[in-house]
Amino acid sequence: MVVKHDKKSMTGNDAASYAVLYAKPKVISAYPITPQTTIIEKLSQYVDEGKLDAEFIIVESEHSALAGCMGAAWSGVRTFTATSSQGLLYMAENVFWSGYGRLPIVMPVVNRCLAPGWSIYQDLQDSMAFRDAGWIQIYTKNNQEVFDTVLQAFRISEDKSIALPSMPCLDGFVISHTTAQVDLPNAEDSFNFVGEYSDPVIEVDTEKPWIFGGLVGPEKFIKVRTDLMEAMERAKKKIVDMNKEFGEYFGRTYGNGLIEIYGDDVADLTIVSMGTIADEAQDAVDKLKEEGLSVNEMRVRTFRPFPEKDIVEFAKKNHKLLVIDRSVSFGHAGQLRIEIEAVLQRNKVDTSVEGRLMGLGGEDVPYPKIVAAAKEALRSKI
Amino acid sequence: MVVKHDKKSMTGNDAASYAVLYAKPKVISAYPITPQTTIIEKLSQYVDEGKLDAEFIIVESEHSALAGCMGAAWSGVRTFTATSSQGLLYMAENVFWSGYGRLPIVMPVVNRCLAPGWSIYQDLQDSMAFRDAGWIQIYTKNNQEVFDTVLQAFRISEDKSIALPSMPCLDGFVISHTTAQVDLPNAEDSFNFVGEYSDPVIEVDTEKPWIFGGLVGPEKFIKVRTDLMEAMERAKKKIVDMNKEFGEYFGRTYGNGLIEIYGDDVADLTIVSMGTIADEAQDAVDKLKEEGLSVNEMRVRTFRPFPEKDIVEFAKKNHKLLVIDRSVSFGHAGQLRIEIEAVLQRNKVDTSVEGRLMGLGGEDVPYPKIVAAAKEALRSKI
Amino acid sequence: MIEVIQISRGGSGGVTGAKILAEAAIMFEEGLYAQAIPKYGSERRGAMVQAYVRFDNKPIRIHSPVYEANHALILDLSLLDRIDLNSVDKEGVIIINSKKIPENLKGSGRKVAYVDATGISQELGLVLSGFTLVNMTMLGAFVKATDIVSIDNLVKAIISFWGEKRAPKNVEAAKRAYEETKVVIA
Amino acid sequence: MIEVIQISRGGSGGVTGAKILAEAAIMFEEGLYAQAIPKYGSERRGAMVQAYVRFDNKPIRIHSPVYEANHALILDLSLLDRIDLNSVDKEGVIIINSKKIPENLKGSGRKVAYVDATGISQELGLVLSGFTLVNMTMLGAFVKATDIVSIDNLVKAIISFWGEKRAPKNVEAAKRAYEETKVVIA
Amino acid sequence: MKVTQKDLLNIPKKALLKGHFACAGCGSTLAFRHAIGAIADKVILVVPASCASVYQGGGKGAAFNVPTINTAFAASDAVASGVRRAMKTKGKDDLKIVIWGGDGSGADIGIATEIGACDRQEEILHIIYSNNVYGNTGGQRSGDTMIGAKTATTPYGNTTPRKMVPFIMMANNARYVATASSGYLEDLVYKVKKAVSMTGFKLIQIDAPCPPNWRSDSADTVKIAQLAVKTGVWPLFEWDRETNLVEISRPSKKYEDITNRVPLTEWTKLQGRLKSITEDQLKSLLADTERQWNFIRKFM
Amino acid sequence: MKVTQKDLLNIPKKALLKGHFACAGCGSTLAFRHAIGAIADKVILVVPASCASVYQGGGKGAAFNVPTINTAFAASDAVASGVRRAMKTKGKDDLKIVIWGGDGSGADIGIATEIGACDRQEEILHIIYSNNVYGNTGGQRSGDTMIGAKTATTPYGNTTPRKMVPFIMMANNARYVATASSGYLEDLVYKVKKAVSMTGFKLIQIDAPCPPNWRSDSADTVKIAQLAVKTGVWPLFEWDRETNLVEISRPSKKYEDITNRVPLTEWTKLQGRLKSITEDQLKSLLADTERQWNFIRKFM
Amino acid sequence: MTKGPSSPILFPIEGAAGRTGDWRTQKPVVDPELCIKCNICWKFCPDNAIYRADRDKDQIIKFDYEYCKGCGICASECPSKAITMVSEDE
Amino acid sequence: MTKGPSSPILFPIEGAAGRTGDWRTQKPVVDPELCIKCNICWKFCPDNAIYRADRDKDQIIKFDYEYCKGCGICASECPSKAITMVSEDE
Ligand SMILES: Cc1ncc(C[n+]2csc(CCOP(=O)(O)OP(=O)(O)O)c2C)c(N)n1
Ligand SMILES: Cc1ncc(C[n+]2csc(CCOP(=O)(O)OP(=O)(O)O)c2C)c(N)n1
Ligand code: SF4
Ligand code: SF4
Ligand code: SF4
Ligand code: SF4
Ligand code: SF4
Ligand code: SF4
Ligand SMILES: [Mg+2]
Ligand SMILES: [Mg+2]
Repeated sequence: MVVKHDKKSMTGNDAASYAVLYAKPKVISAYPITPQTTIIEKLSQYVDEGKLDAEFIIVESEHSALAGCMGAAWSGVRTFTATSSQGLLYMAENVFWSGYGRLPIVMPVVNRCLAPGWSIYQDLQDSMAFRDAGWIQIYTKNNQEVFDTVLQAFRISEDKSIALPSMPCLDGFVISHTTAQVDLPNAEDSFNFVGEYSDPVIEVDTEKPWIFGGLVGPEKFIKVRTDLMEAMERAKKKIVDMNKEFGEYFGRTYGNGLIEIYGDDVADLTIVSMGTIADEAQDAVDKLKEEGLSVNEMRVRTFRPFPEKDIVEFAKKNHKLLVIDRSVSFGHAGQLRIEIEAVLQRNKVDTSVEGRLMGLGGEDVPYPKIVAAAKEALRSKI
Repeated sequence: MVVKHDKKSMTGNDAASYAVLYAKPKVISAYPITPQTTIIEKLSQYVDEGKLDAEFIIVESEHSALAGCMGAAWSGVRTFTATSSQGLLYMAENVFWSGYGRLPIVMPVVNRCLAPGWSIYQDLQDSMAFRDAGWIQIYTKNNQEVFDTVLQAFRISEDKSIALPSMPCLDGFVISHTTAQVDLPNAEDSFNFVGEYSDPVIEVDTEKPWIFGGLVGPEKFIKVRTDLMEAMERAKKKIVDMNKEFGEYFGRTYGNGLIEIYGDDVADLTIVSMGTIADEAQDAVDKLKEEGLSVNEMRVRTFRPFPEKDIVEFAKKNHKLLVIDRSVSFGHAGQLRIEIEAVLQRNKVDTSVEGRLMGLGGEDVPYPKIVAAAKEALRSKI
Repeated sequence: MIEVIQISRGGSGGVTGAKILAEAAIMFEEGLYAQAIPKYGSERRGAMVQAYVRFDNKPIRIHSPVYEANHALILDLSLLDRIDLNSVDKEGVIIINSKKIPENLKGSGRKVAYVDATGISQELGLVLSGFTLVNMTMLGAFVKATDIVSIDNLVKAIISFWGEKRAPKNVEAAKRAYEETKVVIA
Repeated sequence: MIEVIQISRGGSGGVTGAKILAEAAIMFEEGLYAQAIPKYGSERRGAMVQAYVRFDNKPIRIHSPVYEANHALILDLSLLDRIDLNSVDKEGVIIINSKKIPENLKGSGRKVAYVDATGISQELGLVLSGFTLVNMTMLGAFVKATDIVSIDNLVKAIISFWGEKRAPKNVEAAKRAYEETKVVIA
Repeated sequence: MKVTQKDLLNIPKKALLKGHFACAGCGSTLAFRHAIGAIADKVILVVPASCASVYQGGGKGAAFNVPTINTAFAASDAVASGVRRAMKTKGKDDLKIVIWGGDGSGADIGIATEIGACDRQEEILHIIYSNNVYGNTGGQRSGDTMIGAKTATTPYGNTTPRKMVPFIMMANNARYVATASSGYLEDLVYKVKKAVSMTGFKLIQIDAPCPPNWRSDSADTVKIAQLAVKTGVWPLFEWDRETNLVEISRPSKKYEDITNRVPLTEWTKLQGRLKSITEDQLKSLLADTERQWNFIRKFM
Repeated sequence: MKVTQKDLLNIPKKALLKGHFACAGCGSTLAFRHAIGAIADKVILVVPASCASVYQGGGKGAAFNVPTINTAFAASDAVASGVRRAMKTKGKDDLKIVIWGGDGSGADIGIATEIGACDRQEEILHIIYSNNVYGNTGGQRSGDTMIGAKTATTPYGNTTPRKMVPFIMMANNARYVATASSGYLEDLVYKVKKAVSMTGFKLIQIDAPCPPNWRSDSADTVKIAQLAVKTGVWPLFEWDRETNLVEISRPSKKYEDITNRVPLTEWTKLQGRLKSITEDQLKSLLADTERQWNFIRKFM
Repeated sequence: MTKGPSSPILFPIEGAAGRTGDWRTQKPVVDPELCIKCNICWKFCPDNAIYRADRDKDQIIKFDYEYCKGCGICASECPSKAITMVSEDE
Repeated sequence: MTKGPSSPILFPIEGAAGRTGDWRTQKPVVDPELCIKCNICWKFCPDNAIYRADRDKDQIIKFDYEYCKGCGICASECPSKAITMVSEDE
């Protein structure tokens, strides 16, 4: 059954807000930062107007924003926040706490570069810095995917076999503030998909005089961390299933949920990237094909858990990867590139990899730049 | 000239404090957290007793601890702090700020795992989470190296061609609180090695009505980030030189400064790890050799900048690497393993890599466990 | 694909205008896709602000600002000399808030659409904290000059955005501009 | 390599004792390397606390606690039944703060060194907030029983640690224990 | 609503089970036993990093017999806010959300969060048990450390005045603010019960002697706490927003008059941290005490 | 030490150059021009994330003509402490280390750091220019937002009382605390000069109207600021630790007496954010104003 | 399959820290003659290690030596000096 | 080789935000007849865009139109209503 949609026009941030409105969280706790602000402004409006029956906590910092969600999550209710850049850094301790504490919080990160110098523009440096934190990270390519992913995120996170917080990522401004088409299902269908959060992962209660998050020795420590690793493994399957189920219900899928392939199955060069660069790269692929060049594309949608198998399988068939990173681990290289190289080595795939850093600090990456990079990579084919 | 040393007995934290005492920073700003506390307690004592002529700022949080150092660094004086675990997370925003802002701060991280649950024991999850932040990270293996590395760190960081903060890392408790031998040079020789910080990287002054860390557009942004990447490259050479120079002066070196090899140049299996595990692995290597097995060891001392060339060169000659990680990027794998696999792939080295997670949450890793892991790895040789 | 660059002043509603223009296409034109991109910076009230609108008959995967526009929509006459008209397609229209053909376009041979949007808006009382809001008015002119979206659909979009209560003045402004805009070769 | 496990109560100075023992070896014994590892947990004053000391004639690269000790140093008689003596080398010594051979060691055939450290310390006034500090005293016993470091070097270490002023009582305690300790096969 | 020793019996259930991890003579657990015991059936505890994260349990199980959420050091008031709001959506308005934390989180690292929750008038009770020090990390100076006190980071005695969180919360429009003491448990329980009966943000700060860090005899815990009141160095009072007035609590009443006070040295001499306080430090400590009384008097 | 309009001339150099990035009619830059101008030769500025991080410069260069260190949102008081201490080691004790920040850092995210610096008696002056809102991110509620004011996160009007940082700092033993206004520049400059002449931690909070977020006419900036004083909603006062007394500043003197005050609606009606304030909200706003006066009166 | 996450949850138990009576070096002993059953000692025990006196049943206080840490507060606070601390060794 | 880090440093300049006079839609004009040279307008200009009046030289105030943003405060605050805001278009 594919449900009815309304053709709507909205910014990426509005798309996130709609998904939240429809998912009906009980507690929202947030703090403003450009370019995330319009998400929470919209939500505070929904709450104040009575459209969304939720508690909205206007906190004094991001550390507290996420902490508020954590309190709500411990109490067994659906909860939401969103942030960006410095805000994400300021809540760092609680980001790790929610991940390692298995709290099913949904928190979009509107990607923005990190200071200093001050800049409000997009790159992926902020969310990438939290790739160790036990969060599911899904990088979206456009407004539609933002809506869809936020909706999916609640279900993925709240699944008891997963119980991990989710971080849907959207490029600042180019998604968050850009108006584009979103095919919007109605509130009821959307909520039906997400479902009530009725069997919470965890729930503090006077009837249960238990201690949550107390002292642990090494043995128990390893046990809970191993369980977290396994949950990440399970999350891969869950994301794939969710993508499929979402497709059946709403008529849209994003590759297999983990990666998305564009163009031919095999090509001389494969462009690999995430977020809006990956979307725009599709125009680059078309352009290159028009010029008779053999180029396809792989978009990494889910960075955590990292889709090793899927990436390796596709890479194996292809000849060379041009990995475009929009963030960098200073003192080494782009994070996406590093991890792709790692899984290729691990799986004895000798497809060569070329790395490019593009779009740092809000640098625009129009498709002609991608086309040029691809041509260079084709020339320097090793 | 190798200077005279006193044979001393002290904990790893005391070794750090001594190095600071001798390097004579002007401003120390710190906040306590187990197992870092004894470093700053010692220093506050030195200051209060007049042994160290410095300002000691007892702040109200780690965010402020590092911020205090940042203010001092902008003012062009030598500065120091130390932290661990949750404290490092709580100062996250300023960790990135000092890295990207090129502030030559020295901050040992006494490695401890991250909550929840609460645990004060060692693993590398804390400092590893900051590998993107533009800091030099050197992982030490014992008390002696802590002293030596902290001393070196001031010079590396304050070098104008580098201008990056440094994070000497030491395993909580097993180094920080364990008493062991440290050959201690005298205060004067030590200070001579470090030298006066007389030509500061940056210095705010009423004579210079300039704005530091203000707004930047994408173009300038990329320029300063590119410069940061280049500084990281330069830092590799600097660390190698520093190691050599240190050797000439003090009579001790640690491999080439970036990596340290133990045992034969070529073996059937190479154990790769960091910190104390790498130290204890040397006993494992001896043990295995006694049993007639061909095993050597590579200790990664400098994780940022990542010594790609050095690792690749050594790996190329060998057959299989057993990489032991004491921290993990949840949803993928151990961080050291990932990056080693990446550089091997990048350099078309097909030495195989097996990854092991050990010692999370304070789990003890005695050498027999390493021996057993090595034997398994030898059996499963691919 | 048709690409539009819009120039306005901070506080004059330019960003909203671009948004509504895209909405008119997306929500009411059959088979048309669109996108509105505001350029964010540290611009304050009164300072020049750019926004971009794209139209296409297939989904748009470009996320970059518009570098070479088909048309230019200029909400304030005094901003005309602040943009490089070479980046605007020679065949496209320059739609401008002006009582007459601007001096420095005269003889340029370019297609110019002009309308006294300030006059219309002021007459209708579209003024906020001293600023005349010409954004909706100029959309009327844009529609007249380009024909990408119909005036009916623009009106629908305006109503959908502003709600029944606040829409009338804005609709009126767009409609009047639609009628009064003159398109000429300068 | 010689490995020692020390059992004491939180607040009784056990950690300091282990540290000084290692210092005596490191700083004053020619060619001896040593290490003292306190086991940290949530132990509070009065609770059982373990510490480990290692000695070797080459640099020590082991960082783990001691699992199988050569000798056991027990600062409080009541803690004797809290440790598994099987993890202590049969050839090693059990050094214990006791006036006599503890009952449950009798007939064990093990080498036991005992001394009334509490008595000695109390006589010397080594008491802090109700706790009798037997740590230095028991080091004297340890030295006597094992001969790994000499009593002279232990004394040097105690002086170096406590400083001229505070050392005398502690030195005295160690020396007296050194003399009074009886080493027997139980 | 007066609380007598007898009332300390009538608790719904034990909040603190025997065999916990606190040091012998811990003033903090003593206060906990009664303060939380009094409301043990309806409480959800939120505990930031502190000694309480340790003495609550671990190893075999929990010594706290009430539901407890552990949080990061600076997060407790916001986590508590989240719990409160979530419970509201579940219709569980009768629960008491109580923070049990040290002076480190309460006065230093967590104070922004705390002021934030107070500013939002979140219905929570924040109890600070103050041992004047970062106890759990081995006794470093906190914002609430007394002048002259030796700590691990002020080996020659702390020099800065106490950060008076109760005053800050009065200035910040809390619903109710009180100080209390491990030496006066009836008074403490009275205040806790009163606080949880009110809506909005409440703060209670308890003097909780700490033998290892104060270097005091564990047997003296109660004596030291009582002396703090009798010497005037720890004034016991309540402030209520409705009246904007301070009321001096009964145990402190007599000592409002400076001439009735026990000499401060009676209190300092029992504590290793303060025993060798210098003349100058003592003067400053007395001045800081007077500052506190003066502030209080402004509201009388 | 009275400051007259003439004294506003005698500044060492211009602190704010023409052609800066602030909105037309910005009350914050108006205050900056004079407050920092008065001490421009000896000042090192520390600026947390805020409108001031934007209007200071960018693009072609700096509009601030004094050395300026930008910091993360919650870091300025600690960075300033680091600068102060470093300068001390360099023997540069005569420098004035001044934080110029908004109410977001000053009242919310940065308040722990601020209280910490105050607690340590760091010799810095923290100036909060309050536009009652997170201006730089587009106008969301801050802890200092007036009751009834519509902001991006309180579309139907804010409900919580103001977080009065000056009161908090009085309670926290600051050296000197004052409020000031963009409408009374001589008074402002007097207070800034006085503050920097004192050792220890000083706080000045300035009412700084903000046309875009208050939805007011840019021409009304000064009028609105003056009306805030005349209606009593923004009391101008100084508090000095030495005396522990509040002095009402001259522009506010007359309005201490409630009967002399201009009706609050004269002030609200000029601001879109407050124009349609409800009766109830107005009552609460008046009550909160009285609460502030009552607090102040306690120290008179 | 649904499966809750493995998280560090602790359940209430007496003796979470083990037999804390073991920490004791001195133990409190009450003199039945002196005890006036005021229960002040009970009130001030941080370890919950005293069983209350009951005047009605003429029953004095009792110590739970399994958990009493021997802090000595009870002895210190007893108004009739009915409690003395004696060394564990004796 | 020593080389300082490339960092985002800005140097003071008039017109950092460009010719902010461009932002103006209305401009202030002073009536020399009415100006009493009190310099109140000068004091209240947030943009530093007024040259002071000088009584001694009998010189009234002057606007720096290159940077005046046209906020209208000067007109609003002038005690003798000597300043009027006129549309830029005129
Ligand atoms: C962000 C952070 N910094 C530091 C610590 C280390 N830490 C844990 S508890 C504590 C001291 C707590 O002091 P207080 O709040 O007074 O409670 P107490 O231990 O005295 O009971 C510290 C510094 C931490 N857990 N998190
Ligand atoms: C940690 C963090 N959270 C959020 C932000 C985003 N931010 C930048 S300025 C600002 C508001 C500042 O408000 P205020 O301090 O009142 O200054 P104003 O902008 O009003 O001048 C916010 C929320 C940030 N930079 N850092
Ligand atoms: S250190 Fe102090 S507060 Fe902490 S448990 Fe021990 S006595 Fe109690
Ligand atoms: S938003 Fe307000 S405070 Fe910020 S620059 Fe504009 S007028 Fe000034
Ligand atoms: S305090 Fe003393 S008299 Fe009172 S019940 Fe206890 S033992 Fe008996
Ligand atoms: S000695 Fe302490 S723990 Fe034991 S019963 Fe008395 S008060 Fe309780
Ligand atoms: S209009 Fe405003 S900016 Fe222009 S001169 Fe007058 S006060 Fe200054
Ligand atoms: S305020 Fe008016 S009268 Fe005074 S100087 Fe300015 S223009 Fe002249
Ligand atoms: Mg404490
Ligand atoms: Mg503000």
